[in-house]
Amino acid sequence: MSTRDLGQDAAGNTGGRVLRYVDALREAVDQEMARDPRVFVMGLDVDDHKALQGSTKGLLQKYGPERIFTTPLAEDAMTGTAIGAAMAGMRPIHVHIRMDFLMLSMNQLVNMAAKAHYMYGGAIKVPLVVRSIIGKSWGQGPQHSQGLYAMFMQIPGLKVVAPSNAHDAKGCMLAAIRDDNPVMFVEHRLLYPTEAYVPEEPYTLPPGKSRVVMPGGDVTLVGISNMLVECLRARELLADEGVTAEIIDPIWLSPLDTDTIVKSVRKTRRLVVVDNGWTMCGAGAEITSRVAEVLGSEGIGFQVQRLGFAPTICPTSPTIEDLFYPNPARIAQAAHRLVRPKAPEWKPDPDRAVLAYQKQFRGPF
Amino acid sequence: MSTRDLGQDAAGNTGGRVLRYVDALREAVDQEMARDPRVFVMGLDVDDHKALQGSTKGLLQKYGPERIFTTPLAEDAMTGTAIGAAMAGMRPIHVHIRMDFLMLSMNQLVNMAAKAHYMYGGAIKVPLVVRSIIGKSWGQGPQHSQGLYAMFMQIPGLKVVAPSNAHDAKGCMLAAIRDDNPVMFVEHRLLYPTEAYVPEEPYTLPPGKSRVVMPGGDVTLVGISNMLVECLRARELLADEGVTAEIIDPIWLSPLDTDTIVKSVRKTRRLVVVDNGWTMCGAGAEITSRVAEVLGSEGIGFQVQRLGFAPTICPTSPTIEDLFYPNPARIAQAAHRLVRPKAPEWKPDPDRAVLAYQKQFRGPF
Amino acid sequence: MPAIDPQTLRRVYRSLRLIRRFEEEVARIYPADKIKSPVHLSIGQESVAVGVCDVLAADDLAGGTYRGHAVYIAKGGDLNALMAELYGKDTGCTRGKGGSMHLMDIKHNVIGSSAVVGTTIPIALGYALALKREGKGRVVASFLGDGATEEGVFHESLNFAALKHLPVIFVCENNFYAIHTPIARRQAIPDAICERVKTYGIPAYRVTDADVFKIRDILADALPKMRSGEYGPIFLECHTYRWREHVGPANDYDAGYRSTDELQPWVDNDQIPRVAAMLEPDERRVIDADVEKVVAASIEFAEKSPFPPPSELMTHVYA
Amino acid sequence: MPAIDPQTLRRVYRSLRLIRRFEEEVARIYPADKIKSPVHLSIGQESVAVGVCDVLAADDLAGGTYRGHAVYIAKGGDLNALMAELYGKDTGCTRGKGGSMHLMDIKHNVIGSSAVVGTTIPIALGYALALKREGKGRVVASFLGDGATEEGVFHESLNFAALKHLPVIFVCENNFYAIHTPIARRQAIPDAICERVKTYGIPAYRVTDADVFKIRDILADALPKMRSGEYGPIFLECHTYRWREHVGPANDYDAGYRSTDELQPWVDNDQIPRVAAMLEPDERRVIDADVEKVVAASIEFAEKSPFPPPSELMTHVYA
Ligand SMILES: Cc1ncc(C[n+]2csc(CCOP(=O)(O)OP(=O)(O)O)c2C)c(N)n1
Ligand SMILES: Cc1ncc(C[n+]2csc(CCOP(=O)(O)OP(=O)(O)O)c2C)c(N)n1
Ligand SMILES: [Mg+2]
Ligand SMILES: [Mg+2]
Repeated sequence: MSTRDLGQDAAGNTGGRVLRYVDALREAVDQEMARDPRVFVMGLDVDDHKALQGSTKGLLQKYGPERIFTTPLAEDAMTGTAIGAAMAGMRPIHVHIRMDFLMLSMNQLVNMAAKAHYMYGGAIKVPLVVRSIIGKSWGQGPQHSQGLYAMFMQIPGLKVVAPSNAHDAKGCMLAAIRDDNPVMFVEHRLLYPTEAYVPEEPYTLPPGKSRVVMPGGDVTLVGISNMLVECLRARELLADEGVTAEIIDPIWLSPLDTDTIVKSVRKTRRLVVVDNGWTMCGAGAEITSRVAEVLGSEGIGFQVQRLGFAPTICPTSPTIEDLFYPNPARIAQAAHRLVRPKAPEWKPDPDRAVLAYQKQFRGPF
Repeated sequence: MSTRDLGQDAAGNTGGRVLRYVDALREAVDQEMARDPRVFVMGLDVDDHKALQGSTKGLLQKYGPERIFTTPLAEDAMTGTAIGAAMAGMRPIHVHIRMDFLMLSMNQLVNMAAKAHYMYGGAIKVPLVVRSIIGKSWGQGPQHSQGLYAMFMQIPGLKVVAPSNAHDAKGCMLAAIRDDNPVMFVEHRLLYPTEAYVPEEPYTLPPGKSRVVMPGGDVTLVGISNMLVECLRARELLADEGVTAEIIDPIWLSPLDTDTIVKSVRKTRRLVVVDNGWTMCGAGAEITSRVAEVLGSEGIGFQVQRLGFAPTICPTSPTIEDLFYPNPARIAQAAHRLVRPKAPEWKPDPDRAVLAYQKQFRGPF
Repeated sequence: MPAIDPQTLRRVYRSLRLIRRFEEEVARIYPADKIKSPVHLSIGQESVAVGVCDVLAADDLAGGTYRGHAVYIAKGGDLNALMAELYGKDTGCTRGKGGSMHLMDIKHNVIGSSAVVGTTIPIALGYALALKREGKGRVVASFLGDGATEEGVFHESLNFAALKHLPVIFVCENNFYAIHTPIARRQAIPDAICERVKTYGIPAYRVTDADVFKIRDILADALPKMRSGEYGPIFLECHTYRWREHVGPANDYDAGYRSTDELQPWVDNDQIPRVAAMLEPDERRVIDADVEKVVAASIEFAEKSPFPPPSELMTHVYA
Repeated sequence: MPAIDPQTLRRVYRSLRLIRRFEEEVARIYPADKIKSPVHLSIGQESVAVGVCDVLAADDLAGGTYRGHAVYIAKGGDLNALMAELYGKDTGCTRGKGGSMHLMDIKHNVIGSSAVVGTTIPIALGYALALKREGKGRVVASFLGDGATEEGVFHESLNFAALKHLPVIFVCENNFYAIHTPIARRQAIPDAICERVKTYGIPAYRVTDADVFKIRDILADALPKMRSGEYGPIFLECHTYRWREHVGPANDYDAGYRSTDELQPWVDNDQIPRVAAMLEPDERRVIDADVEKVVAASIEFAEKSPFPPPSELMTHVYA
């Protein structure tokens, strides 16, 4: 199966064109800016010729500098400005080229955006979208590679979404812009060139339901953002061994639907969660805990393994950077270990693994 | 049992005086400043007559304004300054009167302090202690009440500690100051007046081992920071019902010892983790997941319930603020539900519960 | 000083008096533990909020800090809802959720205050961005303390406001202290705030004697230029003095960090008796009586109001 | 301009030339994908790092930004370790862990650079705090871009450095751009940086023509006053120009955000031929040959060095 088919699965739509993730994002923002004059885009370098890796291309020409503008280097104040504009009834989209830079916006996001609607007694709302891109590959290094979405999942009042493919990117972006709450929209650099079928007309993919992307009976693989793609590849490797993996994409991380995951693990009794960040107090920890709370109360035991960034700092040197990330081979191995604990240590055929890994930059998978 | 006895239990020391948490903190810093001239204290209002709720009392008179000084309102730069001083070989203790304000320090803590030793190839170290106090009770409200330590547990390179009593406060503070890594030292406002036996001479309580504070066979209660105290009270309420709870204090949250917890749950098959913050992606999620990973691989099922702040914003009005926090009655109820799932809904005698709750401000428990 | 028209005189006096008496009552009630959140009183600092807000139109916006009662009242916020909020009641201006440090009254264009120093400064820019887009000439006044000018966000905000020519009035209530630390121990050059602000191309004005009419006149002069778009942001630094302790109802001149000698000139210069003396005794009596009435009413309202029901804990987490 | 002693002339020329040639080689090698991290080249901007670092003593400290090759080299950082770092080798100055954006050579007092704009500014204050405590008159130079002056942390840092009289030299490499956005679109008053810094009581100097000797002389004059404690921090703004694209080895004058007309005056004013012309042809040939030799050696060293072993992934997470 390929996320190209998601055009059918999810939106029940057989039309749509093959679109890249980055173009689907851009199209969603474009369509919403056309529909709603309150929507505007701000953020460092959103209006230069590179257009934030293409994700804001053409919007300046179409909507002018009042509705899409770059800012000074001032993440703290710019985040507060976006929040204030949202309180005043506008619908800002604040963009950051790397998620790491959000650490400068934490005070405004955690202490104001997340709390304003509540602490002001419901008098105002904060319909804000904060886009940020997780960097990966090729020397991004310690400060341009972090996936810190779990910090935002911790905070009531914020919503968090991390679409894994072009189809969802469009639907989630439209849902995020139309949401009356602050939404942390988590993107991944390596997903930008990946393709899927994307309906032309606007559609929303709101929180509520994780998606079973591929069926399977032996083990449940949950992948976040582009780790979902890695899980799809791992599934192919496992298939060679006669192991069938059910692949689940949470899509929205807060609010988080774990019923779909619990249902799957109730069947497979085996869970591998692959985070796109560090595992400690990560999304995988939350998912694992919810499954444990439900299945434990039902007296059902299960095996679980969390994967994610190695518990270290992301190095630039390729030989060790490669070891920092989960990849299809490692995911497949972890799943295999759960399914066949007594079997001799299995390693997928390196060529197959490499091939699967190479795919990443091509797509559609 | 009472944490007064910890003087014996932990340090195997029967001497010591009854000391308040706040005085134990102050004594630890005092002793280390006397021992090591590289140690200094900086932070808003550490040197005024209130001495940060007494925790820095007398240090100015003893060590002078070069070694303990207030700062401008500039959390971001002051955190960077403390980190730079640590890189240069000093041993700063940077103090924040509320943990909420750390959101302004995230960039320096996450992108510099946690990564410097690694990304500079081990050339320098960051022996920094960041003290912050979790506020609670009486209208502290949305921005003065947060327990955000899980954000720091997420980040490799940082250590996190949250002592629950005066004895540990001193030992952990001495260990934190002598540690060559950045340590997030999490305190709780309501613990300040609580007392325990505290040896006079310096001693360290480094990471490595969670402590079984009280033995029990029916359920394992893990409490973080002052929630450990609430668990001790819940245990009394449960005892009335003939339910024995084993109480475990992780003390250090990163690195985190879960072996002790796993061992206990292997026995009780029931776990209640009480966070001093929101449960989503919290310390409780990490603890639950590790237990699930180990016991799952052993084919052992267990029941688990996480407790923590309600998934909302902390209100100021007392009627609803009270519902925001776990308390002995709610903890006891949750544990009781796991132990006697078929028993009719049990509520501890309100007077007993209130009594237990009142105790909080007195101590020793 | 040009003669002040009687209406303005009465309005300004009433506002000053109302804030003073309201907070004196808060201080009186406080020990009874009926008030359920920390209070940062503006007693002694009233003239800044009054001088600014008296010039603003009803549809202009204003937001203060956690020391925000004065701005809330001066801008016309609902007094009953304010007292009820301090009592933690369901009828409070934020339904008992925010308390004294998070006041808001959108109906009267009081935008929210915050307990984290400096956080509301960029929030005001966001409102100003919307007002500019709206194009009706409305402005937003953002109050901040001298300590807040040390936070980086203040400087980032000045630059952006000036760059985008936003209709923001930055009002610095310089009371020379951040909690117990005097400005000279926090700022390399303590009296350079206006000078620094001017380097962003922002007109900056300083009033050193808390004269409510001077403050009023400066704004009355600048406001039309802001509405017409000739001016972008402006900055107003007002020297003033906090008479009570940083947080709570009491005095703290025994604490040792400041002296009553420092206080005295500010008491001598208290704007309330000064403006009172400009009124006819009868006018004054009428206003005083009315002030007592509304303050007493707000207390009764708060006392009689119910606490929020348990269901409120989980409402308004998400819109 | 006073005659420059021949030694200084040779030293300055060699440093300028070494940086230029090293980075030209980096640009040449880059397309081969042997260099394993993003590179932000200083080609055209060398005179700032050289003018400042040439005056510093070996035991003074200096730290740059992610555009940090020039400062690293000018301060005397190990060239082999630098090239090896760009190659991601185990022999790199941070063992292949930090790459081009996180250079450090503690042995030569090059303190670390960072990929997050502005983060190293307060770090320098911390080092300065330690140096002041040490009392030997050592100083730290902290380089930053024009864009970094927009970050709040810059202002917080200026205030604290001035307040504590810290021995910091803030060096602003003003190349008029942050990535592709000109300063006029980011700063309300683009040429007010020095003026703003002065409001903190910090002596501020501006050099608009990148003259390496002017930069040198300003610092040579101020440094003794800093060592004696007469001066606290100082600020130096140097206009300069980035010849290549923001990140990567190429030119980008076809991108449309700037023109070669804008570049030309800076090429005409290039300090390298200028200083070269002050040397005897033989002197120059000797230096040029030596520069080629050490640059070539650094490449060979990098090529021959091993990549970090897998075990390095988990070493140095904690000290
Ligand atoms: C970011 C932040 N840091 C520290 C504090 C603690 N604090 C509360 S009020 C205050 C002093 C603020 O002084 P100023 O801005 O002058 O306002 P004032 O209280 O004098 O009206 C401080 C440091 C805080 N609330 N927020
Ligand atoms: C805090 C932060 N925001 C944004 C970025 C993305 N970014 C990288 S370099 C750069 C421009 C910085 O300009 P300047 O300070 O003038 O340095 P220059 O590149 O011109 O040397 C930006 C915005 C970043 N790295 N860090
Ligand atoms: Mg003040
Ligand atoms: Mg620049």
